[in-house]
Formats: sequence, C-alpha cells, structure tokens
Amino acid sequence: MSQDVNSRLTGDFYTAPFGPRLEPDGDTLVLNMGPQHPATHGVLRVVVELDGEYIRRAEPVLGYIHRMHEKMGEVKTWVQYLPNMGRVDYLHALAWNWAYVGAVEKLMGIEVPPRAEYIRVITCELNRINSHLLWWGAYLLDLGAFTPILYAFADREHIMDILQMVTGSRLTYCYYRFGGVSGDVNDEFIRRTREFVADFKKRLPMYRALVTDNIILRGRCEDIGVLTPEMARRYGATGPVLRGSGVAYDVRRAEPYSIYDRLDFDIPTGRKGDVMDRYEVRMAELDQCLRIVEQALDALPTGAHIHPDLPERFIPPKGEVYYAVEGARGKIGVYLLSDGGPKPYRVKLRSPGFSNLSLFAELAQGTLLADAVSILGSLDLVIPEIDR
Amino acid sequence: MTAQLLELLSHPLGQMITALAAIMVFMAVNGMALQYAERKVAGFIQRRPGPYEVGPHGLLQPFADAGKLISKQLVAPLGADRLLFWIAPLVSVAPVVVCFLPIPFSPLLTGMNINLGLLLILAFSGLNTLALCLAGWGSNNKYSLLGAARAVAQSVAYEIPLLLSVLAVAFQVGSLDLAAIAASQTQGLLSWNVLVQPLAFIIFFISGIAETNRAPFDLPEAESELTAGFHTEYSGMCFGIFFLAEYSYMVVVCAVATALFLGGWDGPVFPGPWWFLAKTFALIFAMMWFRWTFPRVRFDQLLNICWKWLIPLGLANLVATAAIVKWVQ
Amino acid sequence: MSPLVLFHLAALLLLGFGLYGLTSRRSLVGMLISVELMLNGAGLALVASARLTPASDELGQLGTLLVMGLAAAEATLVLAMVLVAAKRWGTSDSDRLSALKG
Amino acid sequence: MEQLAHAAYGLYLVLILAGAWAAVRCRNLVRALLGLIMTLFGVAGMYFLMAAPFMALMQILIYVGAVSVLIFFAIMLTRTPGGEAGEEGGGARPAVRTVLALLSGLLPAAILAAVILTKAPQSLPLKPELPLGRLGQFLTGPYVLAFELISVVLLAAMAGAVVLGFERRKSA
Amino acid sequence: MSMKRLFQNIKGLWSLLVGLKVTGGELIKPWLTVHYPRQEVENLSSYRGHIELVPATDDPLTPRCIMCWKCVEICPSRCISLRMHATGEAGVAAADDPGLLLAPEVKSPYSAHLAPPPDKIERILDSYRLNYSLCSLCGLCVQICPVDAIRFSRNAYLVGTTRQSFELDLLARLKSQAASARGAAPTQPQGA
Repeated sequence: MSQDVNSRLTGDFYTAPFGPRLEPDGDTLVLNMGPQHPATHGVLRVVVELDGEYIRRAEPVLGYIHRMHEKMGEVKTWVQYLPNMGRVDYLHALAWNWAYVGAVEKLMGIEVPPRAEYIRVITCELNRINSHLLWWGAYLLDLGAFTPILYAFADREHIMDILQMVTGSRLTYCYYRFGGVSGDVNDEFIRRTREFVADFKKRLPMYRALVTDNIILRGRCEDIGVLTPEMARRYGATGPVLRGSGVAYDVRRAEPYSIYDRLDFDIPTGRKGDVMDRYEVRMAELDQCLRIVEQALDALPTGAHIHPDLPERFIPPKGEVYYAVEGARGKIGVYLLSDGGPKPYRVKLRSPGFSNLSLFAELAQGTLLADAVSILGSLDLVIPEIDR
Repeated sequence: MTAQLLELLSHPLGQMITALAAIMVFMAVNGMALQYAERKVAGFIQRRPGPYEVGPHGLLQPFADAGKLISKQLVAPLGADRLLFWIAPLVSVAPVVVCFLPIPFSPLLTGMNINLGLLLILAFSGLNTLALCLAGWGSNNKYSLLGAARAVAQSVAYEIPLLLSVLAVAFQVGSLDLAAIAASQTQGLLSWNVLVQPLAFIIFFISGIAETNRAPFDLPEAESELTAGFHTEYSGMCFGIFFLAEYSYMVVVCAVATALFLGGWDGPVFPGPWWFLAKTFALIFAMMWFRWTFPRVRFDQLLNICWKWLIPLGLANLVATAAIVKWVQ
Repeated sequence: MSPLVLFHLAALLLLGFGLYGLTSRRSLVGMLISVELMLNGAGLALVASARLTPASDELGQLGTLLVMGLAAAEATLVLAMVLVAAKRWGTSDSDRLSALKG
Repeated sequence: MEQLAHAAYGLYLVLILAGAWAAVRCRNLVRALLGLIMTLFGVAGMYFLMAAPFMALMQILIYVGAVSVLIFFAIMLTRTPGGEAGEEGGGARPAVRTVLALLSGLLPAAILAAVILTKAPQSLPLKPELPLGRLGQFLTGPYVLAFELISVVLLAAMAGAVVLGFERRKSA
Repeated sequence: MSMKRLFQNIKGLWSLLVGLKVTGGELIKPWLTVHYPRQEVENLSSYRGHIELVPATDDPLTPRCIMCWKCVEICPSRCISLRMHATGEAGVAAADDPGLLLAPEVKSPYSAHLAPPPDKIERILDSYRLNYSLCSLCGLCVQICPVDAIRFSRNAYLVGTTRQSFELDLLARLKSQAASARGAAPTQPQGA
C-alpha cells in the first residue's frame, strides 16, 4: 500500500519536500488532510507523515483558492479595488477595508473626519468580535463540541444585524471609503450597539462556564503546541498567536493609527504560549473590544461621515506607501506603489494568516494527530486570506 | 390451529425466533426514533427546531432519510477488499440482535431465559470491535484504518472497567441473569443498585458511552481528525446499517444499565415494560445530552481515563463489594 | 456414531487443519492463526470428553478455560514478538527469519 | 429434538470446516482471520450443543472478542513495505511444501481418528448443565494453584509484551 | 501534590456538570431561528440587495437617470450595461458622436474633455441592465450617482435556476413596480 502511495505522490510538486525521506520504513503513513477535510476550514491541504498517531512531519500546501487579489489590484482603478478587500478575509472584512483605505488616504493625504474615524473603530471592533466568535465556534467544532458554534452564531447574528444597518451587507463588507465611510450611523445603530454590548457582557460568563472551564477542553488545550516568543518572531507571527506567547505586540498600540491612541484598552497576553493561551487571549480580546466600542460610542462626535470635498477621480501622486492595521488574526499590511496613473502599479497584501500558518509545520512536529487539529484551529486560519 | 401456534411459540426455540423477529422490528423502529430524537435534542439544545419540514414537526424525517439511504448506490472504493468491505456492516449489526435477547423488559417479557444473560451480552457486544476492524481494513482508506485502530484500542480498554462494574453487581446479587438482577431491586427506589453501587453505575455508564463510540469518546469517527473514521467509505444502506447498529448498541447499553442499576421494570402505576423503556430512554437522552455538550477527548486522555481512573476505581469497588458480600454472609 | 465420536472428529479436523496451516504458512501471524485452530480443537475435545464420559465435568471445562486464558496470553506475547521481528528485520516471514543473528 | 441436534451439529461442522479451510488457505491474512472467527463460532456452537453455554460464551468473549482482535492488530502492524498489505509474502507455494504440509496435518489426524473410531469409549447421555457456582468452587478450591498460575502467566505475558513493545519504540 | 491533583480532577468533573447545566438550560428555552416559509426576518429594511432605478419625482414610469455613464464606469465588475438614444434634430445629428449623447450637466470622464453640446439633447434610456451574478454589492455606483438615480432594492428573496434569471432588466423592473404601485394604491404616489 505504501509503495503505491509513493508512486502516486512522486508527480506532486508539493510532496517534493518529503522527497527521499518519504521512503517508507514500514512504520509511517503519509496522509493528506484536505483539501477537502472537516478540520481545515476551507481548502487547505496538509500533508502529514504519521508514525502511528504521532506526526513526524506536516507540510501545509497552499494555493487551492488563490484568486490573484494582488494582481487584480493592478488592473482595477484605485476605487474599484475596494470591494476586493472584503473578500480577502471574509471574517474581518472591515480591517482589510481599513488597511487599504488607510493606505490610499496616506498616499493622497486625505484627511478623515473625526466622526468617520469613530465609526470605523466601532464597526471594525464589532467585526473583530464577530470574527473571534466564529473562530471560537469553529475551533470547538474541531475539538468535537458541536453546540458552542450555534451559541456563537446567535450572538453573531446581533452583530451582523447591527453592521447590516450601516453597511448593508452581512459578511463581505465594503463600507469604508477614501476619506470616510459610505454611510452615516443613526441613533438606532447606537442604541442597538449599546444594547448588544450589554447583552454580550452577560453572555460571556456562559461561554466560560460551558467551554473555557470545561476540563476536557483544558485537557485538549493546555501545554499543547507551545510557541515560544522567539519562534513566533522568527516566523513573523502576529495577532493573538503572538500575544498568546506573551509578546504584547498590537498594531493598535505599537503603531497607533486612527484614534486608537485616544482609547483606553488593554492588550491581553498569555504566558506559556500554548493553545490555551491563544484561546484565552482571544476570549479576553472580546472584553477589550466591548470596552473600545463603549468608549467610542460615548465619544462619537458629530459632523460629516465622509470628507466633504473629495476629488472626482482618485489619482494618487507617484510614490509608495505602507499602512498596517490590527486585524482579528494579526497585522494586516497593505503596500501600494503608485506610478501616478489611474491604477495602482503594484499592490502587496501582507496577510497575518500566512505567517501564522507557516508556524504549523514546526509546531505540529511530534504531536498527536488530534493535537495537530487543535493547533491548526488555534492559529485561527482563514484560508482565502492566506492564499489571497 | 391457534393452539398449535401457541405451542410452537411457547417452545424455547419458537420463542427465540419470535423474539428475534420482534427485536429486528424493534431495532428498526428504534433506530429511526432515536435518530429523530437525537436531532431534536441537538436542535433544542442549540435553540433551533431540528427537523421540521417533513411531516408535522418533522416526524416523517426518519422515513425520508431511510428512503434516501436505501435508494443510494452502494459504492466500494477501488482497491478495497470487497468481501471484508461488504461483510463488515453485517458483522456489526448481527450480534446486536443477539444482545437484545436476554434483556428483561418485564419478568416475563424477555427474548430468551438464559441464566448467563449478562455474559451473553458482553460476549456478543465485543463483536462490534471486529466489525469496525473489518470495515477499516476493507475500505483501503487511511482514515478508515486509523479509525479502526482507535476503535480497537478504545473498546478493548473500556471493556475492562465495564466488566468490573458489571461483576460488582453480579457479586452482590449472586447471579449473571439480568432478570434475576432486576428482580432483586423491586422493593422500591431504595433497593435500586444505583444507590447501592453508585460508583459501579458511573463506571458502567462512562464505559458504555466509550464502548458505543459516543461523544465525548467518539474517537473512531472523530470527524475533525479522521473525517468519518471507519465508515468514511460507506454509502447508502451500508452506512445506514452501521448507524443502526450504533444506535442499537446504545439501547443495549442503556437497557443493561436499567436492568443492572435502575431497578429494571420497577415502578408504580404503569406496567413494567413501560417503566423499563422509560428508564432506558432517559439514559439515552443523557447520552445525547453529553454528546451535544462536551468536546471530544484526545486519544491518550481517553486511555488515561480508563487505566488511571476507571480500572482502579472499578477494582476497588469490586474488592469492596466482594468483601462486604462475604462479611454479610 | 456416538455424539462423543462426532465431537472428537470435529476436534481432530481442527487439529489437522492447524497442523497443515502451521507447516504451510510462512508468515508468523498465519502460523499464530493455525495454532489457535489447534488450541480450539483441544478445547473442544476436552469439553466433549468431560460432558459425555464419566470423567469430571468440572475438570474438563476448567481445563478448557485455562487453555483459553493461555491462548490469550500466548497471543499477546506472539503479537509483541512478531512486532519486534517485523521491526528488526522488516518481515514477518518465517523463512526469512530462519537465520540466527543477534 | 434429536434431528434438530444433528442438524445443528452439521451446521456447526460446516462452519468449522469452511472457517478452518479459509484460515489455512487464504493468502490474505485478514480473510484467514475471518475464517478463524468462523471456526471459533462453530466451536462455540458445539459447546452450546453440549449444554455448556458458559464455555460457549467464554469462547466468544475471549477468542472472538480478544484474541482475534489481537491477531488483527498483529496483521495491521506488520505490513511489510514491499508486499501488499496483509498478504503472505513470496510467490507461489512450492508443491512439495504443500504436500508435506498436507501430510503433516493428515497423518496425526488420521491416526488419532482411527483410534477414536475403533477405541471410542461409551458416550454417556448428556449430563445436566454444570452450574456456574460449581466451576467457581473448583477454581478456588482444588485447582486454585492452576488458577493462580494462569494469572501469573497472563501477567508475565502482559509484562513481556509491554517490554517488547517498549523496546520497539526506543529503536524507532 | 496528589491531593491537589485529586482536587483539580474533582473540580474538572464539576465543570462538566456546569456545562450540562448550561446546555440543559438552553434546551428548555424557545428557538432562536426564524422559520423561513412561515416567518420572515425583520431586518430587511436595512438590507441592500441588487440596485434598482429610482423614478423621477413627477413620473413614476421614467427613471431619474441622466445617463452620465458614471455607474458603468466605476463598477469594479462591469455588471451594469446601459443603452440610450437621442431624439430631436440635435439628437439625430449627434448620433454619430457618442460623446454628445452624454449628459453635459455632470462631468464624466467621457464628457469631461468635450465641449457642451450646442443644443439641449433629449436623451432616452432604452435599457438599463444589471448582471447580478457579477455584482459584488460594493455600492460604489449608488454612491457616485450625481442625481441619486440608483438605490438598493430590498429584494432579499431573489432566487433563480438559470444564469439568465440574474440578468436583470432594471427599466422593466421600474415599470412593473410603477404599475403594481398604481394597481395597489392608485392615490399613493410611487414611494420607496
């Protein structure tokens, strides 16, 4: 059987790294997890070499939903590229919106009205809660708990309703515009957001009782996939994955953009860097998101939601720009190169998931298959964002 | 004519054949009912209605599913060992029928009066492991093979605490006859073994969940790791048979727990069989409740629970029971 | 034929098949299977003799029980040995394991 | 009733024969194991026929539930890299080998069969079913030493298997 | 040490019971889901479906569109297509020069470089089609429209079995909407 597999795999570019060591010594089993597999949330393929249930090597294989977002940026005008941003990471679409819009604003020197900044913060943080909730549910689904994801969806529904009121969509938002946001928020939005914040604060203890304190979950998370800060740095991990290892790096604090320097929030960090720490960091971030939303709602100024006199056509001057924001998965960076034409000359998107996934090969080595699933889940991967 | 028929039926062999036929009907009905119940429980726990569209409150959904499963094409994967592949579902479902035989629904309503009923159930339920092995091996699929390996390790390990807890009760009553054990607990609630042997009950129930591969011990079919484990490659009614066998084993485990620990048919007002069924299904409901609440344990944790907790506790319980029984004598 | 003879003949059949398998099989696991066949034959003969002759019933059944226990122990050990052999020499073929090497 | 018993005997004999045939002849070891299991069931049936249900159930519990699963594990874990999984290695069996094997199986069986057929003792009518308690008393009474020995052997076998298994992991 | 472990394990078992209590509590609460054929969701007022044309204030049958082509130009997925013709003498004269047909009132990239037409040309919208299967619902067309002639529909229950069923003729939709509005409430002027 193993030889058969071997001959079938030799033609495959991606198994080449397994190369000579793929030679079976009777004990190992090369297993394809994905591209269609319940644990990979999308079309990620992981080639694993198993010794019994232990993983000798794991190799993530990308590219199954590569949609050439970067190349698309070069054939669309600056404005037309906006809707692409909601599709790169469909779970935290507004952060990507923000990263691109912010980059163009920086390049063209467009000033954003304060009201728009606050609206952006509120909606972006709500979207972050949304993303973390989905991660929470999906991660528990990976661990075999079926029910939490539906509780998470019940809460997500409220956020989606709120965001739908201002953006009109429920998942792939295209809400931010150069110089502001596309629509103003009304009192109804503010009222419902406040309501949600109050409700969600009451829901969080239930989450803790049902899942976080559960001994089975703790057994599946504690001391698994320990990521040292040194290793996280080496791979360029960001976001909760990095913070779980105890490095308090958050773009919102390290390179404050928008009005984040005026807001008071903590950056939760872990200590050991295991799966449980990454889990706890995300759960703690839910609290912080609520804090930020509350503060921003209190301080929401009046005024225009978009810069009043914007040019008819957006043609930035020659030059290059890099703008980074903190997404739910980590640092989202957009690099733009303008040649002064109607379209970007080059678009480079730095997705946090890509760096976080690259950790997996090293983290999964020597773990049990079940732990690898847990580790993969704890990295909070959104495959379209990795492939772009 | 009727007299002859009655005579034929009262003959042990005739009784057994009648019982087997009745059991098969019961299993089929039961499989459908439990599948519906499981979805409804899952739905209600997750605050949704569950099946709702086919028939009033989705009551006909099991029939729709059965129709779908029956009408689907049976596919054997390329390179599979056809014989083993097709025989595995049969091996998994056939022993369950036998397992139902000695279950005493009431003092009289039992398929076969055998004084080794408990042993019979234990012996034949062990065959399920074999079926999983054959399915995993015959499928020519790595997930199936891993699932089968897990299934074997799991059921072999959990058979020990199961036996230990059962033995404790058998020691106490001094019989391996399920009817006799149930009959010994008919003096009201206080005589139920769940109060006399609470530890044995807990061990039995946990091991029973593990033996039937139910969550949180559903590792052989852990879908996030092994897609569907040993039945990854099965389609149509072959999958349906595995499914049926799984639910039937659930009923067997819960029925045995009822007879051993919950006083069997003991209960006021209603006739015994209803009480027996009610207790059995209450236990099944608990199993479903567990499934929709807990995450799955990891494989080494599963074995740790068995070897570090259940077996020592079961042994201690058994020794204590033996000592007390001896002392009382 | 008396029932005793019938049962004994069945036991002999098992013995014959077992011996045949033991000599014709090349893999260790196949040989183990054949040994189990023979053990079963022995058990069958024991119980038949105990049940159908004046011999002690208890003794015959106990003997068979002990054989079963031994069979389980033997299977465990053989499994471990086969594993070690397969690991060390990459085969469980008895012909290729015949050489004496340390 | 007598005929029914004979029919049952015939059925079990067929099971044993077919199973044993598969067990020694099938090249695929898993199928051979399946044959063994058939045989085990046939033997269990014969125990039932002899009114020894305890033996029959123990046969199923120990042999089918434990030993055959162990053998299955052995097959699964000794897949040789070259050959097809679970198959006996090597080419066609040499005819000489088959003949020799046949001889080695047939000869003792035939001699013993002759002995049985000619010198069989009188078959008594079936004794009443042995109560389980008697077995237990025997096991803890006169044969306690054998009982303890078996447990020691089992323990030793388990320990040995574990030691061997550990060595395997170290070398891996 | 071992006592502490034991205590931890007991606490762990307790956590399982707490989990059961949570799900058990949810079990007896009413459903949260909305049963589609019998119930419908209530938040459709903020739903933004495909775009539709806004009628002129005085005539519900004519669109407000001035045919400036801005929406066509900005659409990232090019899902809007527009056809028009001009009437009147000047219009016929201008038929050869498509630039003249564009609305002069607003500066469009197509008309920016052109001199305003000598005479007011009456432009008539022949068709306004949306290929909804390409649309990414970004809302750029609605935002850029200088006369607010496009808006989002609330058409959440759009389904179709063919590709053609998503190639929407918005002009026809406007007319049918006007007709149904007149049929339903003749006195009511065509509203939202």
